[in-house]
Amino acid sequence: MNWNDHLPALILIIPLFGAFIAPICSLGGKTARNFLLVVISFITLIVAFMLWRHVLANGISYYVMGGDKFNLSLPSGMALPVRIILEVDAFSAFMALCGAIVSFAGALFSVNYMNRFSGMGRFVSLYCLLTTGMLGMMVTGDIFNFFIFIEISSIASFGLIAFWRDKPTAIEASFKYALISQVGSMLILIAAGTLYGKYNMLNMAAIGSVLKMGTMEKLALVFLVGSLAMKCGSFPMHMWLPDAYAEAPTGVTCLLVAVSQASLYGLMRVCYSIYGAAMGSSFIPWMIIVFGLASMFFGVSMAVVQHDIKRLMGYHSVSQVGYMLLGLGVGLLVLDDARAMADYGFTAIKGGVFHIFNYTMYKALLFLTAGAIYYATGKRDLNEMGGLARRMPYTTFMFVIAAAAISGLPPFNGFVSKLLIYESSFAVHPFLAVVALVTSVLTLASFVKVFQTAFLGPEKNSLAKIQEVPAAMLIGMAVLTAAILGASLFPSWTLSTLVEPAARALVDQSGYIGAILGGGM
Amino acid sequence: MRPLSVVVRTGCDFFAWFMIVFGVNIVLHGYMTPGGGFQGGAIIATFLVFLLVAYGGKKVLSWANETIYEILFEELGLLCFFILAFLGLNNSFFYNFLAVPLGTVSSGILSIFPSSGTTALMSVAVGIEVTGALSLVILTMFKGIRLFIQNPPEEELGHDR
Amino acid sequence: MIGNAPFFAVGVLFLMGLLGIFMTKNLIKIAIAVTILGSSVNIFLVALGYRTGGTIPVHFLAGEGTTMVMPTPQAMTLTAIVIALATTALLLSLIMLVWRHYGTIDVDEIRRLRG
Amino acid sequence: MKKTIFIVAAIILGALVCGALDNIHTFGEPGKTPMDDYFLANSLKTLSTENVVTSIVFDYRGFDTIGEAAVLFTAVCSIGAIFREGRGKH
Repeated sequence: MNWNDHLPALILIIPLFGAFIAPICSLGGKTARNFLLVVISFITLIVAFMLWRHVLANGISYYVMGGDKFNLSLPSGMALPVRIILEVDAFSAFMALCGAIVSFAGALFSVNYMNRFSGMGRFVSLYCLLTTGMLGMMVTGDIFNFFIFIEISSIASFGLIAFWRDKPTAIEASFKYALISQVGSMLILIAAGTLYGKYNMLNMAAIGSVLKMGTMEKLALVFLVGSLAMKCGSFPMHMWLPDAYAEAPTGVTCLLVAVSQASLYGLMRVCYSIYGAAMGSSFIPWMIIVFGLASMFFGVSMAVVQHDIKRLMGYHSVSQVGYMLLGLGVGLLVLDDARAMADYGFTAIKGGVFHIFNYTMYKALLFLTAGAIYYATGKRDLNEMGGLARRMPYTTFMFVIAAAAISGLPPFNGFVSKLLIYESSFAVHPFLAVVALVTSVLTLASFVKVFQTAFLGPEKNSLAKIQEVPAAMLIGMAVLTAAILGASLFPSWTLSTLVEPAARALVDQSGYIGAILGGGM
Repeated sequence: MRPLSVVVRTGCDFFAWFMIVFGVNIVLHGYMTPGGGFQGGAIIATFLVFLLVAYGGKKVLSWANETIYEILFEELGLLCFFILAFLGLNNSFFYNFLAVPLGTVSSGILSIFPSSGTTALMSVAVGIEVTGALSLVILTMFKGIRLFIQNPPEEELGHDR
Repeated sequence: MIGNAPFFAVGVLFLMGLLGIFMTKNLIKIAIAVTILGSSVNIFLVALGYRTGGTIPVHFLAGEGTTMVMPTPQAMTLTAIVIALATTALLLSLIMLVWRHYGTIDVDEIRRLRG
Repeated sequence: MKKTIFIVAAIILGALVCGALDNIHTFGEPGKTPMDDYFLANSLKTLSTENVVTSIVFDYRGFDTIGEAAVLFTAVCSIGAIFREGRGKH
């Protein structure tokens, strides 16, 4: 038995198993529990890395759940797959790698951060389940299975957002998210049901091979795009996002960032791989672009007036999601126009994909530094902080790196991805690039404000006794810092190895379909 | 919740056990008649609801032990399900390695299992899991009512120092 | 058109659920509306699998040579029901905690998170 | 004002759902159903399972079921977490 073949299943099995044995492990005390959390997320990271290597070397890897052979996608005498198939192309593997890195960093951070709270056995279970849901959304190739993993991740996030149940705001944020996410999930289920009813299949690649645009398919696409955009925090339904991000425990917020990226992944998978060239009109791409522009601008304009450091970062998340929607929407706009695609469309997709990596890393790091400040001082209001740079030098250093990356200052990776998005969106219409630039400037202004008020300036008397956070939290942050620095120092290597295969796999609809339908024994 | 009258309690004593028998029947025959793990598990979990309605919260909470429900039912069912799925990994995860096609006669160790293989066994495992999970949901939500009686509401000491 | 009456019933139920979520002020009623939304989707899935004159998809109960209804939507419905149950239980628990913190379950009076 | 917008949005969404459902197939007459025919034909023959729905739930789409069990487990964990006793330590 070659373990490499089973990697797509193992990446889901391991965190799921961790979640299932967490209640038994937590009978063995605090150390066993924390050990389980860190070890499970570390093994997941290793498996995600091996999966990424495997996919880069051998092309799309797929896994038939319950088949006679793991790669027997079509049973004898059938032209279509009947079982659940996990399909991992370079884009999925790239997303899973990002998610696993963030999950590992958040787990390391949570070990110390959540130390003084009760109910940690439940926390470990829910954290592993949230990881499972996120990774499952990224690797599955079945539309109903996708719905299941969405539900796992949303229900786990409801519980984790309300984890500090003695804070009324946490309960309220969780309830708000629960309502919005339930409406969204039901719309996704209706869309999956309509697609099943018409074509009698649930596999994404198989649906993509026979899909013809009609009234029902258009409406199903609108439901899928609308609800997934809602779940990744795009503009018209973004109000749950800052609340949820601010009220969740910080290690969880860091993972929620990656979970929203999983929703974005689903959106892109639906648009590029299921509908793809069959989409025909440019209504949906423009809808995505307009969503992106609106979330960029409104998100950042709400962010600059915030005092609460985590809410401020939550609004910045809304604005950053806009960049990815813009980049990937521009790519979608020119999907069936080969010349424009080579001209600027592929650049836009590369920018969007690279920005997913960057956003996941630096936003998670920013939330972790905010959590470190909260751990040390017990405060979240910017007006009550000051002069933290002397007391917490490592946290300050990592905050500066993350803030510079998110504002798009030249040597850092945020600059590269933003530049790719600017130049490609300029080719569509200059207005898009102008909005993106203004957003970037406002982001810079906002983070300069945070840096100046929290870390510089006179030391407050109330903060005289604080000290640097424990080592495990610093290591958690350092993992993400290393990822940011790596992508900043070697941008061309990152672009060619990490980003470009992912972008190429995203565009290649026939490859995604052919791997399943052309496969078999 | 207060206990109900003695008539109700006696009736409940009698009928609650039939719910368990009925549920187990549905779980065990899930692979051939309508039913299966989820439906049967949900029926078995009504046992606790019966007792809760008839005897009131105080008594039932002293009888029911949450750890037993969690470890013995929920975890056991989940892990059995998981391990049954994992054992087929030689072919693929979730491969039905015990199934015997119709018309062939099973022999040896295989003949002690139902001929539908892991389908029937997984159904039992899920039945156990759902019993534990739904009973735990009911117990935990019922215990949650006690939070209203405590005054002032308890607070975590960790954050906001 | 009239042959599709079950699908229209699903659409009307879905609309009722949405209106219930947006219009009512009581959190319990909102949770009920979410349940209605879930039920409408379940009815939709079951209706999707119906074949005229079809029987139960169990072999020895249906007999030889009869048409059976499609089994996959029923399996999907089972899954969706359990998920709806889990969500409803969680929503009700959150409502209990909201009541404990605020002493009310009216939407207008619990808005502490703004801006 | 805000309420009116919500109501209009809800009605539009409901109309869209009606429109999508009307265009699938006539009720009771699905077109070609290769996947379901495969299940109906093979569940008794190769798996010896009389109940086709159970064979789908636990075999053909078994991975959905483990997800579903995980959803139930998640709900139990979440409810247990938000109703937990204990106050942490300083």
